[in-house]
Amino acid sequence: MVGMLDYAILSAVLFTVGVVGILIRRNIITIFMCIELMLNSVNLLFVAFSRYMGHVDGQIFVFFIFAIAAAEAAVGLALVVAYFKLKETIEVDEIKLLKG
Amino acid sequence: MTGYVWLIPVFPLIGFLINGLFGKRLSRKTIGVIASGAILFSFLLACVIFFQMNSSVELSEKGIRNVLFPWIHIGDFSVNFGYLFDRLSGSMTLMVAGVSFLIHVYSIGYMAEEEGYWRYFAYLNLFVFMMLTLVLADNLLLMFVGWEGVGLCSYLLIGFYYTTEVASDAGKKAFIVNRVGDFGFMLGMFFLFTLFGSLEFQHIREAVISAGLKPEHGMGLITLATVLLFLGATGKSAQIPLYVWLPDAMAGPTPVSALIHAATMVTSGVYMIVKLNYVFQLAPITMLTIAWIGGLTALFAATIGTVQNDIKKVLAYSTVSQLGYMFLALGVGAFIAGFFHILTHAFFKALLFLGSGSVIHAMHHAFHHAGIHDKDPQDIRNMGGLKKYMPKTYWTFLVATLAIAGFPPFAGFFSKDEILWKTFASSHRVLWAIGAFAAILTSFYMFRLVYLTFFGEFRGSKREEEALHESPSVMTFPLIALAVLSVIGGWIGFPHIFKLPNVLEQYLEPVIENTGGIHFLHNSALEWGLMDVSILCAIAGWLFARTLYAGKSDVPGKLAKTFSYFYSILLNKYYVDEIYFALIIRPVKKIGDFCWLFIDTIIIDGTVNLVAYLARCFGRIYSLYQNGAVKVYALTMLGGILVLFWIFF
Amino acid sequence: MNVSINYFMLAPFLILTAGIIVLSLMGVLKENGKQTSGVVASIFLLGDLYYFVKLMPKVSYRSLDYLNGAIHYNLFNLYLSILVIVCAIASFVLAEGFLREEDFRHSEFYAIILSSIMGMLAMLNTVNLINIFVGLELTSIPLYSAVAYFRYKERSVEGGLKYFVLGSIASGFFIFGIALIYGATQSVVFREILTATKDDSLFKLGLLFILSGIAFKASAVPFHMWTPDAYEGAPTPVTAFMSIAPKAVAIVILVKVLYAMFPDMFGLWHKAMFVIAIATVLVGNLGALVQNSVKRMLAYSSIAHAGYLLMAIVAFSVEGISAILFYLAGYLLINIGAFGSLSLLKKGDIDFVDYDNLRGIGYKYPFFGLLLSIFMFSLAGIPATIGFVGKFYVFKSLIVKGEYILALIGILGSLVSVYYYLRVVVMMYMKENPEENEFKFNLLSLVLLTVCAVGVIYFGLFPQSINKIAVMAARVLI
Amino acid sequence: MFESSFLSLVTFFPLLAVFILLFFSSRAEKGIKVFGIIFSIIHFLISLKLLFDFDYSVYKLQFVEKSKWIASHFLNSQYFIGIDGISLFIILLTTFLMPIIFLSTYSGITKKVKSFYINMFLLEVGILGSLVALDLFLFYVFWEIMLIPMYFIIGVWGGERRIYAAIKFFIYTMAGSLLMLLGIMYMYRVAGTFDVFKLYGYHFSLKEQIYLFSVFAIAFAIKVPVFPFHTWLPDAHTEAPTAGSVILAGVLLKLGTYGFLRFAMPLFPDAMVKFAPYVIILAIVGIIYGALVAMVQKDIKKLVAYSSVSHLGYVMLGLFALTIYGMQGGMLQMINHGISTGALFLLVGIVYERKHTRLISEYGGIAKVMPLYATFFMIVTLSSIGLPLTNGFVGEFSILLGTFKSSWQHAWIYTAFAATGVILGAVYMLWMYQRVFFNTEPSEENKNLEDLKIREIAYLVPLVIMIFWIGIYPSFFFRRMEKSVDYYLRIFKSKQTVMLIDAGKGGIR
Repeated sequence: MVGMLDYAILSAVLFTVGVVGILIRRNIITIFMCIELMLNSVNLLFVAFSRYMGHVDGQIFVFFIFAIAAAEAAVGLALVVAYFKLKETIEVDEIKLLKG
Repeated sequence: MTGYVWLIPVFPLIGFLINGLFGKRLSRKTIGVIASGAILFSFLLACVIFFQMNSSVELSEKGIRNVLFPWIHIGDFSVNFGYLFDRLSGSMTLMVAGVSFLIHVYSIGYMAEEEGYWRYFAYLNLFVFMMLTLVLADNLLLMFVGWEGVGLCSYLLIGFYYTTEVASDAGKKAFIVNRVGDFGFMLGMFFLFTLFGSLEFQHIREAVISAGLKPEHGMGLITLATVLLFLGATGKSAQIPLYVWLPDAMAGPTPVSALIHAATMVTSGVYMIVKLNYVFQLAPITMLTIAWIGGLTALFAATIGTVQNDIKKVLAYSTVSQLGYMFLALGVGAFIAGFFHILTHAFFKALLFLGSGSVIHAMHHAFHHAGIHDKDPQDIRNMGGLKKYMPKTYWTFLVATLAIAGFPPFAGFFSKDEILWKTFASSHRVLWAIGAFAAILTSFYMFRLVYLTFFGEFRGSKREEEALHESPSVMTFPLIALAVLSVIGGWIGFPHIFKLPNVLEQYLEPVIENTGGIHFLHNSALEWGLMDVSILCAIAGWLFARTLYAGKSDVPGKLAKTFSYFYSILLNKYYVDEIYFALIIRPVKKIGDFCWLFIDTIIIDGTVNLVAYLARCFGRIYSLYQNGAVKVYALTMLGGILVLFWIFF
Repeated sequence: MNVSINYFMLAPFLILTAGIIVLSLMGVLKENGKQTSGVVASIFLLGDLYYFVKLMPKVSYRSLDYLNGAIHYNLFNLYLSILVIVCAIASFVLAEGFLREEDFRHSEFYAIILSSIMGMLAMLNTVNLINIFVGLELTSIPLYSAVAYFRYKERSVEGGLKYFVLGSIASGFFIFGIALIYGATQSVVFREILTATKDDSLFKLGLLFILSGIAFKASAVPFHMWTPDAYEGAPTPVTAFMSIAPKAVAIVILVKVLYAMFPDMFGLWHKAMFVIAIATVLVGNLGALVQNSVKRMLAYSSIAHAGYLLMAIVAFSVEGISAILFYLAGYLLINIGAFGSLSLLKKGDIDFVDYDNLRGIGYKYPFFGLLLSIFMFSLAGIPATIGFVGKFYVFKSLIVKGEYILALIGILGSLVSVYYYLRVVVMMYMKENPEENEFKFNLLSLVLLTVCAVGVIYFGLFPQSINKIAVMAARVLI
Repeated sequence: MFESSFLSLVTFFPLLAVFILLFFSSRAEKGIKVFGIIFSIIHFLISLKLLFDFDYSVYKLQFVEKSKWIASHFLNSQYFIGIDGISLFIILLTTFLMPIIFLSTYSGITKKVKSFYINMFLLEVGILGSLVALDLFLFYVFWEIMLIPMYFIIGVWGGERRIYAAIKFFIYTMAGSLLMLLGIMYMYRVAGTFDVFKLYGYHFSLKEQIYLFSVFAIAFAIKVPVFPFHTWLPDAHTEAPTAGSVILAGVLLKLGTYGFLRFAMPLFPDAMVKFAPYVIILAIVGIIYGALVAMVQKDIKKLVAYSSVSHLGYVMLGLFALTIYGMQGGMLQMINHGISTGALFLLVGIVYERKHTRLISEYGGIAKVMPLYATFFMIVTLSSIGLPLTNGFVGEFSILLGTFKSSWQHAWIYTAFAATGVILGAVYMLWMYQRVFFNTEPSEENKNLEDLKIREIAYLVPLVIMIFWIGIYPSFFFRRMEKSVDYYLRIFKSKQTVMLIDAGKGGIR
């Protein structure tokens, strides 16, 4: 029977994959995907906890997170488009103007 | 009139203020009159008070005291501005005022063509005010005021021709060496205040007598106090360690040398010790050091004096040597003999300086007339045969030379012989021998001076010779007055074996308290014998000088060549100045540079700037780290999380 | 089940929603709507402000609760809400002149800021973790776009992008932390978490992630990297707004989270906060030392000031909290003044914010020079300014709790800060100005700056009025 | 208890001037300057009332004003001001120097005149405020405010390296005072009040005293400056305009010693007794080191700056000798230094206005061209090296006497070393005087230096009068200080657990 611990581990693994993805990948869009991945791993965790504690609130919170993830993605993509229009590139490593 | 003792020093002060503030606008004549008049008034007032004091027994015992106003009152330390006119300070005031008056009159003539005339007389009056304050002070602190005041005036007057570096250097040197002495004097005052609770002479005197202190109490503090006071005295009266400023002080005008560096200021050290004789007697070790330093200075200065070629330098070293005699007298406990030598020395040394002044004055005119600017008017090698041209100067100069050499009827004989006798009588045999030998040298260099200046032929061109003439009467009158004093000056202190009354001894007897248990053996036969010995010394010196310098022989030249090594040492004053420069002045400058360049800028300032630089470096390092890459930012966030992990678990 | 909607409690949020809708429509319907949109936005904010001020007396002794802690008004939260709204109004005034000079005005700008304000109010007035998370996101997302408002300027967009990427990572951590806390205590409301039986390790992990999420917002050191770039990139009025409101809210949330939910784990988070506070002060000050742009220097200085506030948190006492509240009030005045003055130095789309641009300004515009000097001295903590009194309270609260090391480092930090604040004054008064650049100062902004300057000096000399409120608010929490 | 608010009037009177000046247009320079002079003279006359009504028969605080200032929860400080024998003369020195400074800067300052005068008046308010404040918080506020106008004066109107000097001055002093702020906070936490006189009653533990004393001592030592902390002084003095360096040397340095006497010593007597020998040694090192370094300076102003390091070494020595003579001497020397070093800076300023250089080598033999100037310079030099009948001597003598009679071990060795300062003082001052005024005929460009103008004489004469007045009749000042110094000495005696005598066993009694 799949226990609580397994879900927790899965969610932790997903979370770390998201974080590591942000550090390694060069393309901004991929980074956005990793951010989404992190948020979804949290959703999983919420659902797992609420199922095992028989407490329904967790699952409701998941909807909040969906909404926010969507808003975030929208604004993020708008920024990337604006940046692309200016700099013709979406390589994260080229973003170096502001430093010091 | 007893209430006006304070007016004696104030007259010269008024003279100073008038000349100082309005001097520029006054004519030369009025300046001279005001200056000399001020001194004359204070001299006459001093005489009046002197006689008034001696008329009443009670007054002459205790002395007249005027307290003007409180000066420094902190806690139990209270010092007032007060003047004390007792027997000792009274007689000293008379001498100082008298000699100053004569020198002021002389200066009117001597400084006639100099510019800055009003400045000269203003400083001279200020000097007399300071000297009289020193002499008449009723407490040590006020004496210290006069002490440093005369030091200041000697600085101003030595550096009178301030546009020449030599003069201003000499002035500065005089002031600083005096300051070294004053450093000792001040510390001595602190010790005295700790010991006796007050700095007033009468208070200290009562404390010493009432406590019945005796030397065998082994008072460490008293010895320390007296040694420090003596250090002050050596500074002011140019003894061995601190005499170097006096020969250089000759860079000032000659009347200044006469007044300050012969008669008055240099004797203030001796006067202070005489005034505090009851304290000094309690410290036998200090008495011994004073005696020995006095003796050695007398000998040391006399040897240098024998080879100097500048007329004023010879007299300067002779002054140092005569001061050595005074300290020798004090050291062996003959305070009155020391004081007696002050008086007589003031007369004939002032006369010698004024005489040399009129010689220099004449030589200056001669060179000026002949249009020569490179020859030194003070160098005796350019003189010779002035007897014919300046008879008055010659005769007065001769009288003074006889007095200083110690020929019987003259003043010098009585006072110097008294000192030598008292030295021998207080069983200081070796010191007596040094004194006697120095006496020979004294008479030798004085007569050498006379022969080279006044006898033989004029060593200079014809044009210079015609211009030579006697100084004006305003200069020769003081010479004559001083010559008379040099003769009769000695008669106030006949040795008791002459069965004649020793006026000075009886008069100053109450001033000297015999607390130190000093005793002199009484053997008149021995005294007569020693008197003959000292006369012989004087004659020996004279004959030796005559053989060398009277004739045309070039014996001195040959002698100089054979003993060239000794000769050059003596000529260069044992290189004492150079030694002082190497041992003290240069190292102090080096330390100064070291402190400033190394400690201040590199170490202290360095650390301050280093701290600022470090902060800036950390800032720069950080700004390099912040290189704008999003990845790096994310990484630091991760690092932060890990650190929190480490802290939490 | 009948859920009665208590309109009274939701009033502030409703007003703002209406405001956002009206502003967005204005941009669409009327062409010349641009001029008045600033005024309209301010009216809505004033409405909210009126609501909160009216609410003050009611909550002075008890707190109003709605929907089991979703909305929770008490004096502490109101104090902060008012502060945030005042800050918003001030940045609107600055934006007025700034955007007209840039002539790139859209009413959406004001809509963005209003939504960000709503997010902050949501975060503040609640005791429910999820609400805090939603509020946090509602604050940050509009700010990402506000920073990138000048989409034709590379700096602005790059700043926004960086802020976005890092911000979303941080919120990811935050929600992950909340999930763990939820797992450990089955609830997200402070009161229940406090009393719930906690199994230790999960709870601690949750605390850790929540701490890092909020610390990002408060620009505490390990998470501060975004601050300089975002502040420099953003238009100056936005930077002004960003450097005060969100930071204040983040600090206060940190206080509430640590004091309300985890008081018993004091030993644990005390060590963490100790390290973070010291690091923040040092990095903030040292970073600012070598900047040659005043704006970026002020960004680092805001990190340093956050560090001082974090120190006050470590003090964990009523005095500490009142010190924070007072310091934030002072910080509002000073930063509005400082960034406001920078926003005035603008001609066309070029911002003159480098140290060299300030050469000789002190004499060309004496009044402006005086104002900026007052703000600089106040930031440095020179007495007779509110900055000094604020620092005094903070450091005294540290010394009362025996945290001498922190106080010492705080002092060292403010000593270093004196140098780079004075460099501004040096440039203005002691250096000659090679090229002449003329500035037309917007009158309204100047009035605002003067008010701030007078406030800085007045409360520097007579701080007790603000302090009294701050202490009452602090007592509510502990 | 509250006499009229006269003292507040005196303290904040210059603010009125600042307010009026705001209405002057910055082009009306002449009007501003004349206004400055008249205003400061009026201010001085008003402040004389403090002197006449000062009752020195018994020790009590006078012109006291105590009213509520900040009554907030965690910080309640009062607006508590008053004066006693200690602060009286420094206040009068400030108001006495201001008109002289304004007279001297008549031709000295050319650019931005209006803001210069505003800064000077603000500086005066800061100084007077910190002198009268008897509430630690109020004192600290004034203490820091004072820095800002001084910073501007050095920074804006100074010489070439003015910015470096200004920032160094500001941060150096600020570092010290921030440490003191921590001390003040700790005392407030422990004793609960900022009122100085209540704190005198409060007894801190020895460990507390040591920490607090060292914190206060560092802050004041930087200000005095005591030996290792003095490197800001030469920079600040040489780069400041004449007016700036006169007020800096004249009064600002005294605030350090005043701080020691008013706060550091009475509040922590046991720690003070423990630290006194080290401070004395530092003071003596300061005296000798200052003199030595002054000797090798090439720039007159730097020389005078190092000479004030040496002079203030004397003041510190006087204070820490803990005897009635030393303290009174130290107090008087504070005023003397203000007058003689202030005068020296004014004189250097005069010659700087003419030749725009301060290097000694540029001058030589100018006594012939400027005799009156040479006389004034000579008088001030004599007062600076402490010749009897001038003010310097009275101060130095009492300090040395105090050190000698102090009960520290080897007291007389301390006195001997300190007294060498008297010699070194004469060396560097006279050597400088000789190289500037004597030695050669005036060179070509020095020929046309014109002597003192009436205005310059007008502001030098009062200083010379003060030099001789204190030199000849100092008891006028000693009588007014006596009771206050006695009071403070009794504080040390009564509160000490570590007996003074044990600390200094071998002292000569």
